[in-house]
Amino acid sequence: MGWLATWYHRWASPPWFYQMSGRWTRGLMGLALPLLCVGTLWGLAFAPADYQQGNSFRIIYIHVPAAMVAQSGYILMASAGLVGLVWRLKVADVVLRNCAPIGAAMTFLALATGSIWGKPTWGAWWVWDARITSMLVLLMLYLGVMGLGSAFRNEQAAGRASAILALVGVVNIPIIKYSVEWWYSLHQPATFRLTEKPAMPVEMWAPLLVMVLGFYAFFGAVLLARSRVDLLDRERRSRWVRSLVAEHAI
Amino acid sequence: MIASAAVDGFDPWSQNMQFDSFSTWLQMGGHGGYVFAAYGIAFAVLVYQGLAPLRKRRALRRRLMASLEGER
Amino acid sequence: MGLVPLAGLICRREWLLAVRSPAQVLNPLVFFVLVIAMFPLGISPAPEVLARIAGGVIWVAALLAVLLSLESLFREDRDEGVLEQLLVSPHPLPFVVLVKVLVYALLVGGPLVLMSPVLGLMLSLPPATYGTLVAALLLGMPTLFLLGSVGAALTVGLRRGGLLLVLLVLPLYVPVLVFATAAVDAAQLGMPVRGHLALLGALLALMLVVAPVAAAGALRVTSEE
Amino acid sequence: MELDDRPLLSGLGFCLRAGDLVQVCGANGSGKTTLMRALAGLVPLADGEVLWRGRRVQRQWSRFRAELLFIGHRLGLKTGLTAEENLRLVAGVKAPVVARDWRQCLLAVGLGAAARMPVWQLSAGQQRRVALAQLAVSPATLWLLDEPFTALDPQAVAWVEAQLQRHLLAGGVAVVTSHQPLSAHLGARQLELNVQDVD
Repeated sequence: MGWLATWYHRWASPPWFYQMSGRWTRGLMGLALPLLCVGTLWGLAFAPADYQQGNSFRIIYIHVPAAMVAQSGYILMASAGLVGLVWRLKVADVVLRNCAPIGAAMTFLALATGSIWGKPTWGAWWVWDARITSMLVLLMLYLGVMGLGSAFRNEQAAGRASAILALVGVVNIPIIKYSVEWWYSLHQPATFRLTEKPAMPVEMWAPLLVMVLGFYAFFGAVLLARSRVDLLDRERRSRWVRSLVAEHAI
Repeated sequence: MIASAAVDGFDPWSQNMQFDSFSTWLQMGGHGGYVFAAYGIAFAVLVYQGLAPLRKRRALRRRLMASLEGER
Repeated sequence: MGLVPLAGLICRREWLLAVRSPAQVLNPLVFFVLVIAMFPLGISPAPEVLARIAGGVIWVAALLAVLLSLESLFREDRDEGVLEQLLVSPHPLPFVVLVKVLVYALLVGGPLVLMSPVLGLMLSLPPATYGTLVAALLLGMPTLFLLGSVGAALTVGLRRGGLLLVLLVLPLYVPVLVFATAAVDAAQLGMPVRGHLALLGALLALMLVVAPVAAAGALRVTSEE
Repeated sequence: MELDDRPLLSGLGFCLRAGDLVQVCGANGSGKTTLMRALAGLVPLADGEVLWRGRRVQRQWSRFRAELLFIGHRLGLKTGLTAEENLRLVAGVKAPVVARDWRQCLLAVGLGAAARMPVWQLSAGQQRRVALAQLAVSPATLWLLDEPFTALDPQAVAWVEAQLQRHLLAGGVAVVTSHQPLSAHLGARQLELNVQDVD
């Protein structure tokens, strides 16, 4: 188990993180782009339409992956915050701060595609469906973390404050989701719900799986790419960054 | 659940094309507008997020080079 | 010094300050009444319309009044250096924060809760539901202050932290708002409300533990500036 | 010690034994206040250690803080309360002292009548005297006083130095930042901070 511990500790050191994340970014992006292309084509052209909703069902191939990435993005952000708070790691702070913008973008994407999907299905652009409402609250939580992070002049304080907010947020996310689901079932007779679909045949969820993997790979690649640059910025006075700049290796 | 379903003869490469012509694909039975709007927004968001690191890197490189010149 | 005398000391201090400058306590109450008075003007004075939205209106107004008062929870202490003394004192900071927030909740929240039946009357809420309304407020209000104290602690050092505080805390208020308004609506329909109040109590119990620890951590972080 | 990823203080180390007094002086912006806040545990150190009685402070926060008295630029007084209430309810957190003693402290520091007025009505000098009045009864072993003499008249300065001497003779230690030199009989060691070359 020794190599796992050293591998983990290496990620905590900024120069090593910069180097490793470079390789991982290229790898993940190399994985993400083909997955997304194949998934999109498959979902748009080859997957069967839904017998009830018709072709508008194809929006699921973006809505569900975006929503999944948005939620797990917040959980990743909170765990990076926890690591940052407990071990005071600059790398964890940087990952946390760069997680929020992508997560917010994915949540916005889930909201936009959800409301577009609602129009042909229910005839209204905005529907207070349980899932879309909790997405809206999740977007607010993301904006809160981003707003708080940028409000501090001192980067370290910004990192730790955002970490605390992310942790409090992640504790509340299940409660918020439960209360919104409960609220939705209270006020809305159990009509067809956007999320609860009958078990999908293989032809339908296979492209969905491809798209979900594509979205996660894309999220990982962009997160690491952003964090690398932010880390360079945060460590611009250190020797290893100066030498990189001197060799024009950035 | 996924593993078992995949076994019973599902062959991803033998999926047939759902639409017989390009125009019917665009129409998508009247839902084309919504579907392509959604995919369009998704494309825009993904491209914007994908390029963000490159933009940040270029700005940082300019700043670091400038401070390097400043020191010399 | 033991924890109970310390708590007594903090209560005495907050009580004296509140008595000396009651504006800090009464502003939220005035705001609460004013916001509620807007709804009949904005929507319609018809009793059946008002009764339908009364629970939600009272709770949204109470929620906003609490948010308004949170700004000054730690602001004054920080500016005067008292917060620094708390950070340097040997006593557990989460306990000190908990006592301070609960006293603040009593001083600011208390009048709101006492006022709510009168406002229920104004919004033609059936008198049978006043009991549930007050019970929901008694259970929900401290949760609002506890959750809000984390937001207040995070934004205490910032120059224009007020608006950011609302953005941080409002999403966390969703469960309290949902369960509390549901309790009042259920009471109006004569349905049992014990389930809703139990959920509010569970939220309060959770926040009594989580919020002070998070707020104490936040105070230590923001004082590093 | 870093401030916003910029090294502020580096290569600094000193040791205090019972009865020692260190005066920290340096130009503005040399990090005097940040050093004091770091010693009090308010600001984290990038690397390096603060030891109290030979053990790291992170290991013994409550014991360390029980023996610490920290008075910074902001005095830690609730301006809405009177001087006596402040000592009893705010400073009293650290030194549970009978009310009668607080009045004695205020008299000793020359605030007899002003004791019953709310602090916001007092002048800056008087407010600092109220904050420093707790020196007379503070049980703390380590005193961290950041610019204690600002806005004080010579008589009050003499009183504070007397308290310092009493504290040192009793085996306490103190770190004081000030621009004006302390009187010689206190035997203060000088610690010069120079401004880091900010790139």
